[in-house]
Amino acid sequence: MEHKTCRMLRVRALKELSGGEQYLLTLDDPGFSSWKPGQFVMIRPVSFGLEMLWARPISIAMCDESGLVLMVRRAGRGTERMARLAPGDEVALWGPLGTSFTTDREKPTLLLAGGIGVAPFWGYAARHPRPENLHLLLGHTLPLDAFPLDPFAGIGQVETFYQRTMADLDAFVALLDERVAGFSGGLVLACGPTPFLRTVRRLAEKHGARCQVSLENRMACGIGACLGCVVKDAAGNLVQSCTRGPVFWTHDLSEEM
Amino acid sequence: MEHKTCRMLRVRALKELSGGEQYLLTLDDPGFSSWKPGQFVMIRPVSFGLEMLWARPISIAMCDESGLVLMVRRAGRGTERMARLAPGDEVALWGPLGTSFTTDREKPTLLLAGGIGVAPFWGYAARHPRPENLHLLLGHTLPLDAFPLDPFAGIGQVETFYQRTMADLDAFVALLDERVAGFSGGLVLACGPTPFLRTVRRLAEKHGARCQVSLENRMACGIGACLGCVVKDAAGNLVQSCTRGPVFWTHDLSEEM
Amino acid sequence: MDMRVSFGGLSLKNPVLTASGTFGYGLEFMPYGDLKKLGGLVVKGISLKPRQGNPMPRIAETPAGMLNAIGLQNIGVEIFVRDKLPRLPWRETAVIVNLYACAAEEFGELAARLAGEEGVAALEVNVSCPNVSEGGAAFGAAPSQIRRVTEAVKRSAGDKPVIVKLSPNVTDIVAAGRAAADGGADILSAINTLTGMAVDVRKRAPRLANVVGGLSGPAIKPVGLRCVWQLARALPLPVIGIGGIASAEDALEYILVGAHAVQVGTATFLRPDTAFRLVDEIDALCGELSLQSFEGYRGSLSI
Amino acid sequence: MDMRVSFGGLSLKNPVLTASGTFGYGLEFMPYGDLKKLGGLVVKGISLKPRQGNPMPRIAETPAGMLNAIGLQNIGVEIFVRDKLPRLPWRETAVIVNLYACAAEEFGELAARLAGEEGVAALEVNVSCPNVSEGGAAFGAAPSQIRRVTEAVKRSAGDKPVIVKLSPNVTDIVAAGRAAADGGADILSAINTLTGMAVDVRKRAPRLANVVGGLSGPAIKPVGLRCVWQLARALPLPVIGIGGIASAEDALEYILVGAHAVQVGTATFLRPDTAFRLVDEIDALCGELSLQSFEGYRGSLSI
Ligand SMILES: Cc1cc2nc3c(=O)[nH]c(=O)nc-3n(C[C@H](O)[C@H](O)[C@H](O)COP(=O)(O)OP(=O)(O)OC[C@H]3O[C@@H](n4cnc5c(N)ncnc54)[C@H](O)[C@@H]3O)c2cc1C
Ligand SMILES: Cc1cc2nc3c(=O)[nH]c(=O)nc-3n(C[C@H](O)[C@H](O)[C@H](O)COP(=O)(O)OP(=O)(O)OC[C@H]3O[C@@H](n4cnc5c(N)ncnc54)[C@H](O)[C@@H]3O)c2cc1C
Ligand SMILES: Cc1cc2nc3c(=O)[nH]c(=O)nc-3n(C[C@H](O)[C@H](O)[C@H](O)COP(=O)(O)O)c2cc1C
Ligand SMILES: Cc1cc2nc3c(=O)[nH]c(=O)nc-3n(C[C@H](O)[C@H](O)[C@H](O)COP(=O)(O)O)c2cc1C
Ligand code: FES
Ligand code: FES
Repeated sequence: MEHKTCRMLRVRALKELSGGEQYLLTLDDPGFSSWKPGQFVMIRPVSFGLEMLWARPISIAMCDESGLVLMVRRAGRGTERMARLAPGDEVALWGPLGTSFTTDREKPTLLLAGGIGVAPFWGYAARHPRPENLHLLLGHTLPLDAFPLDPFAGIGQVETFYQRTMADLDAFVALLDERVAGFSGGLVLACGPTPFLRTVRRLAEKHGARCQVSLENRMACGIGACLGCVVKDAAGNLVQSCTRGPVFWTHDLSEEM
Repeated sequence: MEHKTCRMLRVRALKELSGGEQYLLTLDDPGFSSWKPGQFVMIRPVSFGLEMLWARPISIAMCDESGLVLMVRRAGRGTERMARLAPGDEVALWGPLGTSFTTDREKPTLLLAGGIGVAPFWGYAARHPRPENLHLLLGHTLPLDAFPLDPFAGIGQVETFYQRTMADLDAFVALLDERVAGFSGGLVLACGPTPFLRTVRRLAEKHGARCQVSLENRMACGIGACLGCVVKDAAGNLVQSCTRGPVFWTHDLSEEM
Repeated sequence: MDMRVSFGGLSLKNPVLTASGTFGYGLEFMPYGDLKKLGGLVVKGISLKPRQGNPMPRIAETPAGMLNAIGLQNIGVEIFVRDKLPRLPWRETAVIVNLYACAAEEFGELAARLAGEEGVAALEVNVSCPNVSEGGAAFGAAPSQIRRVTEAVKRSAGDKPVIVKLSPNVTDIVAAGRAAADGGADILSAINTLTGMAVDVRKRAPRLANVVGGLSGPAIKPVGLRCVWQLARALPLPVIGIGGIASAEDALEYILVGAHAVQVGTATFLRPDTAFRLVDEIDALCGELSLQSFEGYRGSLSI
Repeated sequence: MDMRVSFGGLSLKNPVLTASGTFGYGLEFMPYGDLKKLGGLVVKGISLKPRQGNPMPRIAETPAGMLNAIGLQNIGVEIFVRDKLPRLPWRETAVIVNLYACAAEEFGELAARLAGEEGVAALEVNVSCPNVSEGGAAFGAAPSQIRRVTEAVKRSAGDKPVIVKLSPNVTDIVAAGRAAADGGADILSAINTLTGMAVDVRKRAPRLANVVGGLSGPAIKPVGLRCVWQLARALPLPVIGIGGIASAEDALEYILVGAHAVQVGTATFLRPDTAFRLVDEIDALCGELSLQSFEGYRGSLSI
């Protein structure tokens, strides 16, 4: 049995990103024996006390000797409370959990990020053997400077789309359509809100692109035990998105997704 | 109707006292229109979240333009969480609440403190018109340097008794007996754990001393509304210790106390 | 937004009431807010004669909640009417008296005593107090008892609306509500506290002298919402939602599942001005949600 | 301290069990601790045939608690016996199977299927699941049903101890426990979840697709303690305490009010090694309290 353990880690730094809606949280290096981009951790600050019982699932943005880096959006009470962590504060953490994004050395690979969904692609870009084959398209509703894009400096192309109004959405979908079409012979990987993933999936199927999406379901345990995070697979079975996912090939998911 | 309001105050400083069992918490000056030693505040750090619902009753040790000072012992989850307050953190606070210790300018006055029960006597000593008439006897189980005694520098006498073992208790009671006897013509004021107050009361009655004690009951509201903090008075009625107390003349309390 | 609500013979300037036992006789809160700001206030449970209540300790804190076993200590109806009621701003804010008794006839007597008091806007019948050994729990549990008590109160209450307050400590709260409806209740309120207990492993003793007590606070909000939802969809009576309300969002949750108004209980201990602040916060949240009125929102949960 | 406990035909190396539905089939936790360390583990509720359970979303967080409406998704008894049971260290740690069915006969069939399985230490009968519309709630509520189900299981269970798990969503939990005793139960466990609900005021939608779900976690500990105390003093059967246990102190509280063992449920989500850690923490706390055995402590609450 793979030894994972639940660790107590200390916060090294918390850096607010421009606009204050997102932040980078750096923790002591957990010393994972290995991890892959797309995998996540369950993190539960001691300060949650008994008020908030569940840990929060957060993608591993980066992890090496200099620490575990998470890129977090203030989405609700938990990520809000987490934003008040200070150096030295303790969190319980278990992982790395779940599946990861496929790497195909030679294939042109399109990374589609909806907002904070960019997080797992940081590690993906850093570890890719041929980063010049990568094209990142980030759709964002927060101003661009809320996203640290320097981790993507070495990749083939970085493209961003600022969606300010509902009307911009059509333009964004058109752009997605065009890009997915361009990568139909390669790989399309997507992470972001569920409606965004549904759109990506539809486009990938339209253009016959091989496509993986990373799902965001509420999770209590993160390890397949509570059955709170299930999703319907192509065979109609309800499978845990924390262990069989979060990264799925779109063809492995039911149409309902 | 007296205007009291519930305020949000910021922490100015938190200073651990030697040994780490007690601390001084200084808050911004709440600007009370008046307050008297023996009165208390209800304090509820924002960090209690929804886990701990009640504010904690804490005596006003000192309050002036330089801030509101509380002297707190780590007694349980709430005072533990409170010990993690940092400058700038917010607390909800209402007060000053309850009754206060009597001042009799000309009378020799014995202040009997059991441990952290010394807190209200800080303000009492500072505001007494004739501090030379005051005699403080502090019984303590924590080492003496956990108690800041400089606020009592100007009073008649400061005496301390270190109770290390159960056997010391008898010696302490004997000392109390002697001191109370010596102040039978004056005033005896006591604050500390309930068994200590019971002993003081018994001795005061034995020697015919006028005596006030400050009770420590669990409180939810602090303002007489919940009826959670009641104590039986001499007439056999259950009265709120938050509004009719916390400071009572012993002869106003039932024998059961 | 126009915050006024009218239901079951009550007209309130807004849907925020305070819950019985957590707001004293109202007067205690005058330093902390303007009582006239509230939709209404429900005073501590009143009995025919003054009561001493349970021995100490009576309260204990629990995760996101608290236990109480006050045991209905109160000054009795006569002193209430003489000393407290005249000092409350009852012309501007509904003063609701919570009735406590141990038998249907006593409930009737209490109602008769208050029926003629101009300052009383409504009567709330506490058939559900789990704290008191003489039979409070039994009242809350048996639909037949609820019906009998409701009838007794209604018979003597004159034109005062009668609110029956239900206990969640039952297998079927709808059956309890139906019994109240059959007895003639104008309004239901729910929930009272859940029966609970806390102990001290070191002293090997219960934390309440009464051993068991009533659990309240945010911890029980999911149970309160469920009960109100069940009542509101099953019965034609208006329901006042109670249980764990500490924020504007909590209050709207109850309205969303069908409540006409809400009562703030334990949250008053978070800070004494909670109920006053809630009035403004609900107004602001309604603005944020672009609500025109509570009418359109109430019970609009999509299932 | 010697942590062993024996009761109702079960012998455990310590009183720490994991609660059904919160510990999967046990195997999921092998990276996080040594299963052999636990007194026992109760697996997810098993039915005769595999079940898909309820639609999503199925879980919601609440103050100091959570709601779930998983709806008994499980792999069915055959696959459990074939694929899961052999991989569990059942010689060292009691493996208890939680049974779920919609009729007494089905419960009997389940028991018959497991009676001959060497690896199964006991059967726990879930007569109290409030999540499932087909009749789970009704089972938990009516004493006559509880008795009938217990009899059916007991008749087919061979020499396996039968644990009946009780719901707190009843007016009288002692009556429910008595029905189980009359039906031949060896052990009672309590409590299952409280029926609750959560809604989203912005989406105007329930937070669970099933609308109502089961409330668990520290929020409900006072209710669990009260139920176990009532059962332990009224009935001669041993009781396993469940509800909000997250610390050694919580566990001892249940033992103090009369429980022979405890189950850790929702606290496993605080961190996956909670139950493993609890074994050591209880040992340490017993040392601090100078306990010689659980015997002398159990039910020693002074009233
Ligand atoms: C595999 C995975 C990886 C993720 N990676 C990141 C990341 O790198 N950075 C980041 O900012 N966010 C990430 N998320 C989303 C993040 O988990 C949620 O935003 C967060 O849990 C919200 O918690 P909250 O307490 O602030 O919100 P609340 O709404 O108060 O949370 C209530 C409950 O709902 C759950 N929840 C609420 N929103 C979401 C959501 N969008 N997805 C999953 N659970 C949710 C919470 O975990 C919590 O259990 C990821 C989610 C998953 C499943
Ligand atoms: C009028 C008054 C003045 C006080 N002044 C001081 C002071 O100046 N400095 C100081 O350190 N302490 C003081 N105390 C005691 C202090 O209130 C308690 O130590 C504190 O509430 C413990 O809270 P906790 O959460 O740490 O303990 P827990 O045991 O976790 O608290 C649980 C509940 O019990 C209550 N409680 C527990 N112990 C006590 C106690 N001894 N007295 C009252 N309530 C208690 C808590 O308020 C809380 O509601 C005073 C108490 C009263 C009534
Ligand atoms: C200290 C206290 C005293 C209470 N006294 C009464 C009472 O006298 N009559 C009554 O009907 N309910 C009484 N209740 C119940 C509350 O009115 C309310 O129904 C319950 O606390 C749930 O609401 P909450 O979670 O907002 O507190 C009391 C509750 C508390 C906490
Ligand atoms: C996600 C989840 C799933 C559950 N599934 C079951 C189940 O299948 N069978 C059962 O008897 N109880 C089930 N329960 C109830 C628990 O076993 C336990 O009785 C309850 O959660 C109270 O304990 P706790 O507060 O420690 O969680 C489930 C609880 C949760 C939280
Ligand atoms: S989060 Fe528990 S099974 Fe996936
Ligand atoms: S603390 Fe509420 S009445 Fe005294």
